[in-house]
Amino acid sequence: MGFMDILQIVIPSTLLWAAPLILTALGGIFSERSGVVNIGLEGLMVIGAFTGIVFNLETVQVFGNWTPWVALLVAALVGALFSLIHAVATISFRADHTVSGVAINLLAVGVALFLVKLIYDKGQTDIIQKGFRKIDIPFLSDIPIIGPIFFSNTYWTSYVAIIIAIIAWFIVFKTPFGLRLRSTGEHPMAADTMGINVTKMRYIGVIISGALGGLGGAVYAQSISSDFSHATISGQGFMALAAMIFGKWHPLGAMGAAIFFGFAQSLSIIGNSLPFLQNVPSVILLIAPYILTILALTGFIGRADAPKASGTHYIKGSR
Amino acid sequence: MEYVIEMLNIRKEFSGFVANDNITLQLKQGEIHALLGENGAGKSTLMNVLFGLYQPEEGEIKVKGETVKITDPNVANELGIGMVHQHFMLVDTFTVTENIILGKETTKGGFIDIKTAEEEVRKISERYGLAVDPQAKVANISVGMQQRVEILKTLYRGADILIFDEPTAVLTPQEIKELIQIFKTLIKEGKSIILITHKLKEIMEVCDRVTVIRKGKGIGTVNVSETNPTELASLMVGRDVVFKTEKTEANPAHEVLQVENLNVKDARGVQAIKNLNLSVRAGEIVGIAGVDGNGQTELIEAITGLRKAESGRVKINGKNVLNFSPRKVTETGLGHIPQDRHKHGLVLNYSVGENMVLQTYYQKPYSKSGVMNFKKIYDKARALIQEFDVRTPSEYTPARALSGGNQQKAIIGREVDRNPDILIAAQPTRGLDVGAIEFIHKRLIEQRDNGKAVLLVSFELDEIMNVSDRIAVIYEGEIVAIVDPKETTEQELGLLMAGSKKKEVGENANV
Amino acid sequence: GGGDTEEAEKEGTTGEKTEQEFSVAMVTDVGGIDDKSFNQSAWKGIKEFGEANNLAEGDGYTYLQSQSDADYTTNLNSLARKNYNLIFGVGFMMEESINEIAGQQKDYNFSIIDGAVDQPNVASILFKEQEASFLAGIAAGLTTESNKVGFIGGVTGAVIERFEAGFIAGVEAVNPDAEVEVQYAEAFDKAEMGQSIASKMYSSGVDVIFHAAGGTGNGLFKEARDLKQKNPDRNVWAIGVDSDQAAEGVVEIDGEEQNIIITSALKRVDVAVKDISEKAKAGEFPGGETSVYTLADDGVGLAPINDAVPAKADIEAKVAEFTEKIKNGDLEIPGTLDELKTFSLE
Amino acid sequence: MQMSSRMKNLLTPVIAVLLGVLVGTIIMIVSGYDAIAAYTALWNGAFGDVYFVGEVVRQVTPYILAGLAVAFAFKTGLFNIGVEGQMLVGWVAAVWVGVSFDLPRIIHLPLAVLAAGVAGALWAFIPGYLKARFRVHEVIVTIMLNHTALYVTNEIIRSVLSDGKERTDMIAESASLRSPFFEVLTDYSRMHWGITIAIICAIIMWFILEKTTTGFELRAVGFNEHASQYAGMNVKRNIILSMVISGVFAGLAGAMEGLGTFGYAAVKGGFTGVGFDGIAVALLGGNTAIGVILAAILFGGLKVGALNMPLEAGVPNELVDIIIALIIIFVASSYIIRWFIDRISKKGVK
Ligand SMILES: Nc1ncnc2c1ncn2[C@@H]1O[C@H](COP(=O)(O)OP(=O)(O)OP(=O)(O)O)[C@@H](O)[C@H]1O
Ligand SMILES: Nc1ncnc2c1ncn2[C@@H]1O[C@H](COP(=O)(O)OP(=O)(O)OP(=O)(O)O)[C@@H](O)[C@H]1O
Ligand SMILES: [Mg+2]
Ligand SMILES: [Mg+2]
Repeated sequence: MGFMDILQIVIPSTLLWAAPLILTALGGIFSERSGVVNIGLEGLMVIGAFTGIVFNLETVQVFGNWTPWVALLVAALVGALFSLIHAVATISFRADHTVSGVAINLLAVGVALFLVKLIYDKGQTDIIQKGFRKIDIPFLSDIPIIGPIFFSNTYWTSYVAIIIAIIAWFIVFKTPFGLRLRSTGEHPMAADTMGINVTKMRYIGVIISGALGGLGGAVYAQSISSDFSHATISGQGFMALAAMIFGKWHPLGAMGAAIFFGFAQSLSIIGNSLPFLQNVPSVILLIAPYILTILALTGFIGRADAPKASGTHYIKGSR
Repeated sequence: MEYVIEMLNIRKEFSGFVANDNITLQLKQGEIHALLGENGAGKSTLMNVLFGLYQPEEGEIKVKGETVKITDPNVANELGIGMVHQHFMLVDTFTVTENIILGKETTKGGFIDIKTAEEEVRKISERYGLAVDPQAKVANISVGMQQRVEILKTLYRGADILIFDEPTAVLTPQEIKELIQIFKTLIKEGKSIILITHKLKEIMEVCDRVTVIRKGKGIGTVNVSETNPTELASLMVGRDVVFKTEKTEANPAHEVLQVENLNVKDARGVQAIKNLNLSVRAGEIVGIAGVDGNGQTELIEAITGLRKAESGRVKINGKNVLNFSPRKVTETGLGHIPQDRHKHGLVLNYSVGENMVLQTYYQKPYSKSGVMNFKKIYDKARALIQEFDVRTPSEYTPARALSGGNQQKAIIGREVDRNPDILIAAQPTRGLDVGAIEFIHKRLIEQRDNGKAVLLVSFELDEIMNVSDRIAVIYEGEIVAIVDPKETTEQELGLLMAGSKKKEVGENANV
Repeated sequence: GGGDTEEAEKEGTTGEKTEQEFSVAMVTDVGGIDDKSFNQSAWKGIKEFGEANNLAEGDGYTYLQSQSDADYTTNLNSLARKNYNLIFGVGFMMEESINEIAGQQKDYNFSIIDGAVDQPNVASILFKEQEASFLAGIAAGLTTESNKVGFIGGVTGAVIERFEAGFIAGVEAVNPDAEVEVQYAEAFDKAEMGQSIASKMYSSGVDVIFHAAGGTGNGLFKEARDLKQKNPDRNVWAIGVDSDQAAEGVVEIDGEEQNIIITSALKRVDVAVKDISEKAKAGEFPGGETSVYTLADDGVGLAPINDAVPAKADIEAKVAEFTEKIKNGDLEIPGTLDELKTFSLE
Repeated sequence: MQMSSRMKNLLTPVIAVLLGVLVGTIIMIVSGYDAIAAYTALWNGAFGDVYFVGEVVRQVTPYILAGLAVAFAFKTGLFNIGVEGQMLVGWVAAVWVGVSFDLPRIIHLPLAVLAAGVAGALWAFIPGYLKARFRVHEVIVTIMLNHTALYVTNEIIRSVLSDGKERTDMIAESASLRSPFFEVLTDYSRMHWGITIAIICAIIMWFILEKTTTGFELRAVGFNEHASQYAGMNVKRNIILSMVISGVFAGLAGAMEGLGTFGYAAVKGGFTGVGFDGIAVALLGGNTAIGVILAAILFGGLKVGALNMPLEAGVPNELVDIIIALIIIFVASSYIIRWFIDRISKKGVK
């Protein structure tokens, strides 16, 4: 394989892998920036994947080619609703954020599979007929060199994810909303004395994370797995969590980390057909993504600090 | 005669505990009104009530004659009430400007218009003479500037009634002078001020009237012109207090602590201590006078093993302990009352008792072959709580729930009780009331009289003057002078600390 | 154990049953009875048997799904305790559990699929997957135009190796200059792996891919469908496994339906399950034996060829020809990569 | 007068469990299942006869150890999501020793168990060291090492412990935790001696944390690194130590599976989930030794009992996962429950 071919294989599949991680990691950022630790991302992805697939299967006659897109929106909505549980527990009922997050993960799998059995009376759904498809981005794919590498045989969702990441960056760092959101995550009491409703901001943060997590799950299910079963979401949520930390709670950072994961993943898959990796044992290729991540963190990323007040409860008048 | 603020018969409880009991405070237009009381007397609580952070159980609040319900800080802001909190309310990952505009942002097309905001901030800061760098991250600016940011926050919201909760506790003499200037400007601009402070001198200097509270009860309001520090102190504590802790002549013996050609870099890699030489002898208290950020922190951290030094020697009883682990250093006979009691001094989630053995838990009798003996530990704790009169519900109470004053007493008890040959006390009385200060000074001198060496670091000149037998002035990481407190004046010290008369202090305060 | 009978009765739920009537059950692995793979076809077999002998589901025949490896033993045991006379364990992962339980529950019959357990009351079921995949290989060899064929394996192991060896042999048999690119996903449930591997293979020129990777294979079909969708003239084909997966290959290209699946290598677990059940019912339970199901007894086979395949005719011809040879034993298909090395058509 | 806080501490989790069950019931009724039958089946499947009791104990054993692993790290301010991975390496290490020697039981069994503990410890040492030395966030590192462990152990099983097969041989009798005694006692359940190891570990954890100077240091470091350093504790050492001890527990959880439940190690398509359930167990148990044991029993009972629900009541066993999750949420939200208790007990007086 020539270098160009390699790139033409690696880059699109990199973006394919990265998209769900990007979206979910962004979700994590909104939640933690507001001060609510959210390790329930995995669960939110499960709910998103489940909703996306079921909605897609049920309404494909109605929406035709638009089905996957509509399904995304619905998944985001359901994800947001589901995350309300986490919000109420952690913000209003002062539940430990980690505990609640773990519970969310268990609950999501339970509910989703339970409903699958209830609706279809079997352990996993059928395969959707209209998922996200490989496309060549109009015009862009005609650009020499970068066209074929970045804009051919790829998926709309990858670019949607990247665009959302950029939007998220603006929202978090350039708008009043973002400033207030971050203040509740760094120093809620200060925010309070400035007349900012900490509870409200945190609810919003968690709900956004729910929406994005759901989105991530639905993107994954409709562009990769094509059906929903117990194994559809297995660890991606935690990878997204890692991407968030790796990216130092910064939308673009998280995007970079997610793309890095995607790259390492697809490299590990095409590895054995690359001249220079041919005789590397497959297990090495399989673990490469994870080892690389650790090395990267240790080597040049160094320590990352979570928002100061994340994981804490804000109770008026206590210090 | 009109009042801008009237707090009438305010009562505030915390789960049964009465923090404010029927307190009345009236603030006149254009006055600086002091609120005086011991640690835990209820000052912050009362002010938090006025600022809308707490809701009073009973009582009435009037603003400019109107009865109001201040349900949250927003309402307070709208009523023109601003508060500079005892523990700064700043997001230190934000810039100065971001902190100021937070919650009241200037926007352009939905996005924050940071340029305009910075302009705005610059304007106000010039108008009131509050020098700040609008673009600096709060984490990287001096405490003094942080406080100016807090003030700007209130002004930016157009407050004309300003509450200051212990603003000077954390400031250096120079910064205090500046702050007092700022007060005067604010009054000229038609603002009214409530000032909480433990420093009677300041009250006498700037305030018009003072309201005293004791153990949550209002004692009364007096005109400053008609009173004096001694009266105020006894009003506040309920007994007479001696300020100038009288002490006998020191009779210094052999050198216990010797610092030779010490070089230390600070966190940012800047040379903070340069070839510093210093020695403390048994039976004397050496006070280190200096403006915050001239290397005091690094010096202490290097001596105590908390920070690696580049080169030099630190000898305790002749034994070089430079770059030893903190444990080794303490074991050679050093006690350390750290500057930041919450960060270094205590494990706030540990009980008072456990904190009492933080340095000795691994020794007999508190533990034997790796197994703790909590009975012995809490016996010890009870004894120390007694001896150092730490006001705490019990030895099992988490340190977190104690007032700073009592937290400080606990730490001092712990360190003094180990009876170290050299005791290093950094800012030992910061934020404490006169009663507590008196007590702590007594203990330091006692330590000296028992033939131990004491190294005192403080930004409070009169503390230095009162307690020290020798004063070493530190400036930009070097000892620039050693003076005898009896032969110097605050003025002279101030100049030495400022390096030279020309040098403007604001800029080399650590930024 | 007799004690369990009363217990079953006092529960008074669906678990209860009377001694004389013959009942059969199975334990799935984590896949469940609709894994589009052999759990599914095992259940198909049991259902058909149950209906044929008009047993009631949940009483005469039933299944238990495992949530983790640790559940196999528990599930097998609870079924025995509910007095199911014959209990199937689906998948080699259950060998040990069956071995253990069979030793304890001697008056019940067990059967292990894809594994061998040496116990008097256990019937072991194996398949000659290589024969099915050999035929699949023929289809692939005759369909490929680029002479590049792909094989995606699930997790490395004996069973999948049989698929691999047979497939390669089949391709070589009909198209010596075709080369087979082999890659394992090391997972049976990672569609995304399957998709990325397929994507790589297709874009490196491969035009026919056969998978023996359970759920991971869905990724292959997804990729093939996408590519077809994107460029209907392109030559992308896939081959299914275990049961006839043709349904997964449907693509709708401006109105009309096309299918990218050539055929599927059938592993008729259902046939085996039904067969064993009937034997057991008739009192001829092959306990202690290992029955190997082959092309000869329809234990394995090839699904109908997709009409859209240009070479349909030759494929069917060749398949018929070799089926003959294999059935009457003239041709032994290699079941391991070592045997493959020494394999020749004569 | 108000209820004593002690009483409340006992009451709260009970109420939480009841609430979980209540909501579970509602869900079943809404979705048209027979709740009574379901819970009967659940009960029978967990405690209906000695066999199932034995199976519950079998399931509880690794849960306790995984829970302890998470709880221990938590107590010292670290979040060890890596229990799953540490458990896998422990499992394989134990089986490795179990298959490759034959020694007298008195040596072989302890050796195999030890190997698991050491393996888990080493695997946990990595995140500990990286955290202490480079301040790398332990959560990422442990997540990454989980996946790594999965693939590495699979490879070892395939190419070292067997020739290309997907599982190892059975371990030697002399390395097995199983015992005829329990088989007779519990009618051939897979209950094994591991439960005693788990209990002992719980006691050890309690002792280390609450009674030893090491524990005093570990907790101090967890609360306030600066103060700990000031007090002369070696912060880095304590961070690493905490992870390592946590890893030992996790490794032992693996040994329970390798030497007890299964007696072999098999290639895995995905995680066992025990490590992640361990997080829930620990948090449900308030990160205390006794709490972990109780939570593990609750978990184990529900999990094993659940297997019986489809068979006996035709109710999907996922329902149990839902109930477990709900219970955890309610326990975590105990603040609100206490608040209600207060309201009620106050009313009671008026
Ligand atoms: N959040 C709280 N919860 C419970 N009790 C409190 C709380 N805040 C204050 N208190 C109680 O109210 C009393 C007064 O507290 P306050 O902060 O007003 O003291 P203060 O006068 O500001 O002391 P200092 O001079 O040390 O700042 C304290 O002794 C404390 O016991
Ligand atoms: N979480 C809490 N619960 C109960 N009482 C508290 C709590 N936090 C503070 N307090 C009380 O509030 C009073 C004032 O607390 P504060 O921290 O202002 O004391 P301080 O002496 O001002 O300390 P600092 O050195 O921080 O100024 C103290 O008496 C303390 O007992
Ligand atoms: Mg105060
Ligand atoms: Mg104070």
